[in-house]
Amino acid sequence: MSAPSSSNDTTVEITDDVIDAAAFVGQLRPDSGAVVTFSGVVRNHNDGREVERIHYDCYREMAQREGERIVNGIKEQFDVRAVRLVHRVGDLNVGEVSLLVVVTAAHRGDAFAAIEALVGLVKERLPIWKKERYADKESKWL
Amino acid sequence: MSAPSSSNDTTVEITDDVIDAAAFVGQLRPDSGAVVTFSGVVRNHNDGREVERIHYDCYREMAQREGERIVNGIKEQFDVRAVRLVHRVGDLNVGEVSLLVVVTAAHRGDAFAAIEALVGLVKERLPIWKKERYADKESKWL
Amino acid sequence: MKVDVLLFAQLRDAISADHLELEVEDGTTVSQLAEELMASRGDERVRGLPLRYAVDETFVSDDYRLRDGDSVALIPPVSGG
Amino acid sequence: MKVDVLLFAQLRDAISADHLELEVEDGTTVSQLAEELMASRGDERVRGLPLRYAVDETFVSDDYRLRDGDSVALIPPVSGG
Repeated sequence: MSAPSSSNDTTVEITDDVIDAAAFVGQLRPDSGAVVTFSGVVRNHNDGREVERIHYDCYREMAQREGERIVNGIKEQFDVRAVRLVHRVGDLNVGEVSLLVVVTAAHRGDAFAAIEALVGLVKERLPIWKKERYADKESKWL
Repeated sequence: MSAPSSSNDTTVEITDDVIDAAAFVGQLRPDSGAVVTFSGVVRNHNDGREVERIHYDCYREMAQREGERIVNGIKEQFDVRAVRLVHRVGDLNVGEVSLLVVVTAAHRGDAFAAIEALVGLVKERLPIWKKERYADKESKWL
Repeated sequence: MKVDVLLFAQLRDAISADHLELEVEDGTTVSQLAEELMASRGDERVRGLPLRYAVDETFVSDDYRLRDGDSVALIPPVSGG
Repeated sequence: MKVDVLLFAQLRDAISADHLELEVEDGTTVSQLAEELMASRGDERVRGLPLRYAVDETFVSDDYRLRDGDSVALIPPVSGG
């Protein structure tokens, strides 16, 4: 995976490669009792149509910077330790992970609140666009 | 790992072995866009004391049955697909995972709501007890 | 009548047993059983400990009346997770 | 003055370019630029598409006034995650 940026236990990565969840979650420190992850997975159907694969377009430099603004904001707003985000772009197959975020905290309430806010901001602000390709060979930007 | 019980995409497991998160989360189906996990990790400190390791006692048969009642209740109450729970018992070192739960759903709001409720019920109802052993060799049931 | 009492965590430590076979009078509730046991066998580590009760691996209320052959677990505050 | 316009997703498809160098009048806002571009180069796939704008990889408001050399991205509704 390419170009991780790290400071103060926050990382953001935009990658063309398969996300290795075990490696991503594995490097956490034992000062946090609660580890919460969210994975976005490419679904095999949407709006009643059968999805074959998807393509993510991305404004890469901005996604990296906006991602850093988001995770740093979460780290400031909530009592959490690590806040990490990786988004895959390019072509993905059904069942593959497009987004993985991890939040660790001493207490689970903080971790849950922070990760919900984080995923909400990612979906609202990260300059990434999804095109679904359907079994009938049509495709559509969402 | 021993004695998983499965029905309708819910599983409960009480185990003496290290929890293999990748294997546990890996076997999910591509009909769910949102996968949320919660891990409870043994912290290296609690209440200002340095923790060396912990021991979990368990009423094993009841933990299995109560766990099944909990996950089945979550599955009924929320619009989710898979609800899975594994709790490790016995002796654990700092940094090891004691509890791992996974909830999958079509939509992330359902997954987040369900997993918070699930972890709350586990901590309220599962007949499992933690004894902390501290660096000064004292130990205490929590 | 006879019941089997299951003990865990600090109760097991205090009573030095993981289960006991006890003779109880007809009509005894689980909380009465626990009170008597705490009075006769408990120590300062467990007196006043709030307990819940399970019969046949299922939580029951404090006033559940024991039946001959019941297996009753005394459940100290749980701390899994 | 000259600005660089970055296009993504359905805008890139509709305009058949991933970026354009455009000559704009002093004082032009990002939303005016987008309106003119949609009128001249857009098609039915993108007309009426709600847009946000970024300059130097940072969101700006609709009434941000472009400066010479700005690199402005037109941001259709995002759908990452």
